[in-house]
Amino acid sequence: MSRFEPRRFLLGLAAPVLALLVAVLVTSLILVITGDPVADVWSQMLKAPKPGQATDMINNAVVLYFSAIAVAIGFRMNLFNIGVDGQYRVAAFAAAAVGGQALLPGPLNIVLILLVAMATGALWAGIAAWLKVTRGVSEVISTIMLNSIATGVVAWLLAKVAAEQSAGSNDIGTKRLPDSSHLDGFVLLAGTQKKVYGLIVLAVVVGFLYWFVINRTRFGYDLRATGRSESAAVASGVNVKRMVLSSMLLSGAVAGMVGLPLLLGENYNYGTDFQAGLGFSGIAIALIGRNNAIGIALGALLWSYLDKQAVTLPIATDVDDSIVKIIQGVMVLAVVIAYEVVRRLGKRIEQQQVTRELAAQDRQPVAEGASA
Amino acid sequence: GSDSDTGSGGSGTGTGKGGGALKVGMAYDVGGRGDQSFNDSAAKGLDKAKSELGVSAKESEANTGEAESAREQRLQSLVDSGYTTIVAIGFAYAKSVGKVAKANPDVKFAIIDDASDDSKGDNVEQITFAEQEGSYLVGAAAALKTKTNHIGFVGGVQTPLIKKFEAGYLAGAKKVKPSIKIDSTYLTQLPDVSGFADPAKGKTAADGQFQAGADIVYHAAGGSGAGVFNAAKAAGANHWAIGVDSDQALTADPSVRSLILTSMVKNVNVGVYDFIKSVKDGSFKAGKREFALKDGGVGVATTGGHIDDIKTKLDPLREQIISGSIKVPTTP
Amino acid sequence: MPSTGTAVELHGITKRFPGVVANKDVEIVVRTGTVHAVVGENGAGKSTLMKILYGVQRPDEGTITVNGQQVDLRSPTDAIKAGIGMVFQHFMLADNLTVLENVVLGAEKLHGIGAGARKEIERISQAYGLGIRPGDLVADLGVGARQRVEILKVLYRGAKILILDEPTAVLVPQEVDELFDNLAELKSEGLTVLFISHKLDEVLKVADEITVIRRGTTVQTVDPKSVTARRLAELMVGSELPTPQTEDSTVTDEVALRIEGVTLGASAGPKVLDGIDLTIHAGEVVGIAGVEGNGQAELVEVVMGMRDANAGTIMFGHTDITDWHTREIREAGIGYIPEDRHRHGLLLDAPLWENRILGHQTEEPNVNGLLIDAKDAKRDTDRIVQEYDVRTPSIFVTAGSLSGGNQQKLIIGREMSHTPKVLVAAHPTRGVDVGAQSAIWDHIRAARREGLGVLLISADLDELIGLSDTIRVILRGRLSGEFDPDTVTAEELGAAMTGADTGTHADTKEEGA
Amino acid sequence: MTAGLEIGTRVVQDAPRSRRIPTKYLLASGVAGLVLLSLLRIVTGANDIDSGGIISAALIGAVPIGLAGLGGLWSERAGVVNIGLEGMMILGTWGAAWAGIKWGPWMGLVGGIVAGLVGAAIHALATIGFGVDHIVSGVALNVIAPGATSYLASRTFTGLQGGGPTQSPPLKQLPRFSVPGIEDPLTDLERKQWFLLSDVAGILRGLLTNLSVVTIIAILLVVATWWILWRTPFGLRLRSCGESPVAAETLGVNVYLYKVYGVLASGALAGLAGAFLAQVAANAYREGQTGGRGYIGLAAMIFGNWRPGGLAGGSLLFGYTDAARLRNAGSNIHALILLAAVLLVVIGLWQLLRRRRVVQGVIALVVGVGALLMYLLTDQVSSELAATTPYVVTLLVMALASQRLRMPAADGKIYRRGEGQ
Ligand SMILES: Nc1ncnc2c1ncn2[C@@H]1O[C@H](COP(=O)(O)OP(=O)(O)OP(=O)(O)O)[C@@H](O)[C@H]1O
Ligand SMILES: Nc1ncnc2c1ncn2[C@@H]1O[C@H](COP(=O)(O)OP(=O)(O)OP(=O)(O)O)[C@@H](O)[C@H]1O
Ligand SMILES: [Mg+2]
Ligand SMILES: [Mg+2]
Repeated sequence: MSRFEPRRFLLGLAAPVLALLVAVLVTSLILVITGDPVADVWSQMLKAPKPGQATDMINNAVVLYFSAIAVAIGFRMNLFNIGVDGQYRVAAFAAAAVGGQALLPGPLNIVLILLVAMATGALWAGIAAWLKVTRGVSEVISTIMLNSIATGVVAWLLAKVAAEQSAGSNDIGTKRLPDSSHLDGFVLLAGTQKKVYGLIVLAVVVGFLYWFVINRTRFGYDLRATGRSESAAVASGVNVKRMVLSSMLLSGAVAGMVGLPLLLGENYNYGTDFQAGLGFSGIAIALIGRNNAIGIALGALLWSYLDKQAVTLPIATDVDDSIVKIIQGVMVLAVVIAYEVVRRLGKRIEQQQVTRELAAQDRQPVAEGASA
Repeated sequence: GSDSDTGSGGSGTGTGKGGGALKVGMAYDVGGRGDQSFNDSAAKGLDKAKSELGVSAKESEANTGEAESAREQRLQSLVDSGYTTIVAIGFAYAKSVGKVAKANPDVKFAIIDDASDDSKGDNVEQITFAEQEGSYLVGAAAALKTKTNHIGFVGGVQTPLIKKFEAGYLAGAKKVKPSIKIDSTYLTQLPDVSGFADPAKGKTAADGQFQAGADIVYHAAGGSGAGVFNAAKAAGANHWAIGVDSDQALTADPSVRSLILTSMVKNVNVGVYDFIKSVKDGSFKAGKREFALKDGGVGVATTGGHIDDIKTKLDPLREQIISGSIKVPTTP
Repeated sequence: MPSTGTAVELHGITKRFPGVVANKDVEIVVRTGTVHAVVGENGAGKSTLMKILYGVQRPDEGTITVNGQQVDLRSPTDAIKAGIGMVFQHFMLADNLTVLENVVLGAEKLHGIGAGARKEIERISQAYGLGIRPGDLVADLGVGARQRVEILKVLYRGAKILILDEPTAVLVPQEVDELFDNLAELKSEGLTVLFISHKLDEVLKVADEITVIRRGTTVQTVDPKSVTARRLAELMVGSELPTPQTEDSTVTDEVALRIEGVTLGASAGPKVLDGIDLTIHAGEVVGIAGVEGNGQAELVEVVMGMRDANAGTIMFGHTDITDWHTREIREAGIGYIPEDRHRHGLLLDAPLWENRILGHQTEEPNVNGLLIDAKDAKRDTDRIVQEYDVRTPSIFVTAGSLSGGNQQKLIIGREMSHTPKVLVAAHPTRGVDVGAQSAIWDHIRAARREGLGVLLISADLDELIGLSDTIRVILRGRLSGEFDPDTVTAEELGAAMTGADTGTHADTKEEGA
Repeated sequence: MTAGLEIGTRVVQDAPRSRRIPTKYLLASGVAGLVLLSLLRIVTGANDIDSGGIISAALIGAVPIGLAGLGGLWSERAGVVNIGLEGMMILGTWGAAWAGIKWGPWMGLVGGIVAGLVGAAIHALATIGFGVDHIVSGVALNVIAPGATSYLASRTFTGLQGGGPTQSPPLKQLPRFSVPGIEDPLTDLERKQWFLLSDVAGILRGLLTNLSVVTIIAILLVVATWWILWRTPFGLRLRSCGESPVAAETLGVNVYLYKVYGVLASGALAGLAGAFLAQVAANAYREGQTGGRGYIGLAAMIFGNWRPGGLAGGSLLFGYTDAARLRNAGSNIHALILLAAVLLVVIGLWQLLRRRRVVQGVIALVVGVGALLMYLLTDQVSSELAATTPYVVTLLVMALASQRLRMPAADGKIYRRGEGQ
């Protein structure tokens, strides 16, 4: 986009670093006030994860990455898709239900699963989009409602299509995917047998496509233009209603992928134990990553790292793991504040620079001409 | 995986710490110690083991919406910290126990509420409870005690496990009074587990049942049960609630204890204690173990003496269940 | 200088913004009970000075004396206490509040917010003939009425010194006259009025004294009786000023754009546009005059496909484009210079080269198939910056960091680069300084010679007369007959714009139904 | 990222601005609704649909939502969008429980309010102080608050009798009131199941008996909010900051200050909502007990067109539908489907015949007939689907009403002093 400028780059880097420091500071303060062992907590939090744990972190980050990208697509044009959570649950359920039927052989079934998940996620998001463009319902409200509705609908359908409950189990779920539809992934880190999800590849592809579509295509230009100024976008010929629809559908389609790494690489069915709540972390990570494909990847890793370190925290230090939630929350807030401060600073610097350079230009050509 | 050199069988000892006390790692379900329900019951078993067997323990609890890998890591971390007798509370741990047990063959595991292949292993005791049997008896008790021929059930979250409670309750009540009217309400649907922690919803649901004519309401709603008790209190004289998991006439808020007709006791504490004891004395046996009516794993509390008068009618049912002549269904 | 009899004295006022000195050693003395005008080019620093006097901004240096008392104005509250009131260049009204609420806001202590306040507002309205009803929602008022509400706001607070920043920019001549009558009334009551205008003949007519500001500093204070408009302009600019002049007609027979029976608005109630018929030939500039809010903005939006008309057709050459979408319309060759460049013309946070793409996202050189062709777009932005004299250090700075005039030149360059057949230009030189203004006119004339048809909307009657081949007047959504710019006078146009020529009044909204 | 896209939410410009609905229409529609409900009860036999019990439950359900929504109203009237209500409410539940245990139930209310205020202060600092996008700040708050609350709870309630890391010991009760002497006659009348009379009796009983003092406070707060915001200089100034902060600024209003007031009031009200949940509705703090009510409060506020009366109506609607499905889900919700079917058919016919809107009319008719079929062909609604009723109803009503809504003009816009002109 704009020319590389070291100062601006440093400014951009300053924000997340600053935010992290603030988060550490605030958390330490809370620990001190409540009398918990500060040093122990940080030494535990900063302990290098073992390869097995690191693999888990990567896996978790992959899932969060899809979620955050889904949110970010909306964010780029000022749409707040709070409904990724419902979208991915509905999508994962539908994909699991269809995939479990093994309608297609081998890898084709995986493709089918992927398509069903994307279509269902898009459909669920599409309801909110449709309500927005035709009825003017704020997507913030409608997606929140749709999350709750998704819960009921999936529970109802699950009760209808649930496969035989396996003996002695308290989970119910859809029929297990055939073995040929499993994507168990591959070992990435030495020192562990744990595999990273095969769909990490899809995450990379989606991340690249996200960057490419947003920054390099006409569609992406229209999307960003709408986000920057809806009125200017309309005047430039962007059909904002259509953009709302298509970006919401895209966001929903990506949201539909959130559950797939779990479905294909971990659970192999959609059951009552399927992980929920991934959509909300996605919002936070999109904010931390500033809607940037790489930023989101780093944000997802950081988030996942904190999540995982939290698990061992109470075992190692007797400090409640909710302290990590505080770290995460403060970090999000500090990050957005820091970005805002840096953005203003950058704007002021640019303005000064413009006037300074213009003044310099004015001085060179002697011709008085029109006033500047 | 763990590179501990724990001696097999006998008194499992912590890594590098030499002999001494057995080190028990507890992984609670969401809510953890202090939930006055399921987890607390498990904690009671642990506390007993601590005082009677002299074990030391480390406790840790699950969070809502956490990843499968988080549960695995929780168990593994306990193992890594030298806790080589692990109790996983709740069926959510099924898969993680299966995996972590495989990776740590020297560590002894117990899982509560799961007996599936997921958690099966040579070093895993799968502990389940016949909740439907206990529920059958409180259902029968409710049917015997009702004056309106109308009773209710409030489930926290609609899951197969809670449906087991409902199924037993319905069957027991119908057995005694085939014409009885029974209302069932679930507070939330998965993955929204707030139904176990929302007394306001519990009260609204139970209020509805009382006002529709029910005079006894059984809850299997964890923390939301407090709302059910409050509803019974608000409904006035001759309205009762039935507690769950522990003898709630002893543990609930004192102001509502007198309204608790009975409780369906699920002795998770017994399961936990027995498991720890078996590891301690070397009698650990892997495999399924169901705690049922016959071995006191589930039962009916009599605190308050409100059901003493129908004891003679409940006892035969109990016998029939134990003898197997009554088979209690597990789905409603 | 004796301080008795002076309402305001500004001495040595200097105000610096990052990189700009907006005011430098400003010296102004305003005598009590006079109308004092301040004139100057765009960006000369007039508004800044007035904001300083109203406590919105604080001077870096200098002193302010009000009624002989040196004051320190930290906020509008201080200024209001000192008896100063200001009507801003852009109205400061909350649309969704009533007139009463807008007036009493911040001055609740005076007469409360209930019946007392209502009575007082009615009293003031009566006394100065403002015709304001306190219960009306501001959103329902026309421009003129809004301005009178603004004045009422100031009077309500008992201000003795009134600042009016470009009060006439949005008014037609008749309304301007009414305003000046009001000002005379105020003056006779002993109030002091400080007012800013670009329209020098107005200034000469109404002011008792005129101060000229150039590049942030006071050049001279002159007596209107002893100065000509030409002289004033030269003081402002520091050099000769260009005027728009009609050239030989380039109008052809070829129809570029034909609008027939275009109507906008619900079936019941007054229509925003009512049966508009209009033809623009290749090489012709059709100017639309009208009081703001009479449908010109809507007409532009209908032509550009941003709104759907309820009835009527729009033909572009021989193609019916009535149902076309904005993008198709722009692709077909209709260029668009929006009225509000910040809202409709630019992405202020995006660099210039990305703004060059805006509105032409599907056209060469910006795209390559479905992809954005950043390289060519940048190269072409450089060309526009050169050819249209956009003053910028580079094409990578954000559009928001340029001055208004330069932003406008970029927009014009962008639209002209796609060789439109028709150009819809709404207020193409609003808020642009004289130099840029004449450059923009030259560009439009040049394109007109090449066969461009232009729909020109402007509030600046001189611009309309100077640039148009035909002038139409829009009043309450209807077009009047044609005027010949060679013969028509500003007064005649003004009469048509207000309906005075047919005996009706333009701004009926505030009179109520 | 300010306030989201406006697309579709703009009021059609030339549509006649709908002002206040005359009182007589309100009254008439109230009576019509009552008759309809009574008929419905008799036709379906679902006696619970307007019983005193369900009304009382609806009120209890509505109070936390309404208080949260009122919080949203204060904040958004001052121009700050507050999606962090949920977080503030969560903080309130803990604050109420902690202070309640330490100093008694009245101080519990104060504790809830103070805890909510702390959350609001963070939101105010971020949005007003630093100019962060309002929704973003709210989302961040909703991450912090549950974490902080959970942490604090584990530090404060563990080891107390009956408490634990995720729940507080039982809390002492606040007083309750009834209008004296009406309970028994109303109950009798209600039992008779007479047309209309019993319905009125049920509704009155639900509204007038056994009210928690906090419910009464909440109702008073609705009225007080209206009075303060629309009848006092303070309220005018606060609202002007949501409509046109720049104009307010030029008239000497300290916009930052009033925005801060609005957001703080918002936090106090959300905190009070949390206190109500913990102290009145539940009698204890429980982790996760807010269950998204803050978001629902926001929806109720939008539903109510940013006005206290409408907001109260929205909260009651939500409280009612939730109570209806929790209290004997099957028959209540089943009966309500018939109501929805009838209403939709009426709306459809009206759109078709009177307003000549074919598409809307046909859609309403089709959905209405579908609902009717659903009613006739089933005799229960599955509990899973019944659980979605409140959300579906909210969504439907929003879809029908959204275009009549008008939010404060500068709501969600970031304001910086001196940058307006
Ligand atoms: N808040 C600000 N920050 C930075 N620079 C500013 C600010 N306000 C004004 N300026 C600068 O001060 C100069 C004077 O602006 P001002 O608005 O006073 O001009 P003006 O004479 O009122 O122009 P116009 O005729 O367009 O209204 C401008 O060139 C602008 O660069
Ligand atoms: N409030 C402000 N804050 C920061 N910079 C400002 C402000 N107002 C004006 N400027 C800057 O002043 C410069 C020129 O402003 P100026 O007001 O002279 O433009 P203008 O020609 O009047 O344009 P417009 O009519 O569109 O406002 C620009 O660099 C602009 O960014
Ligand atoms: Mg300007
Ligand atoms: Mg100005």
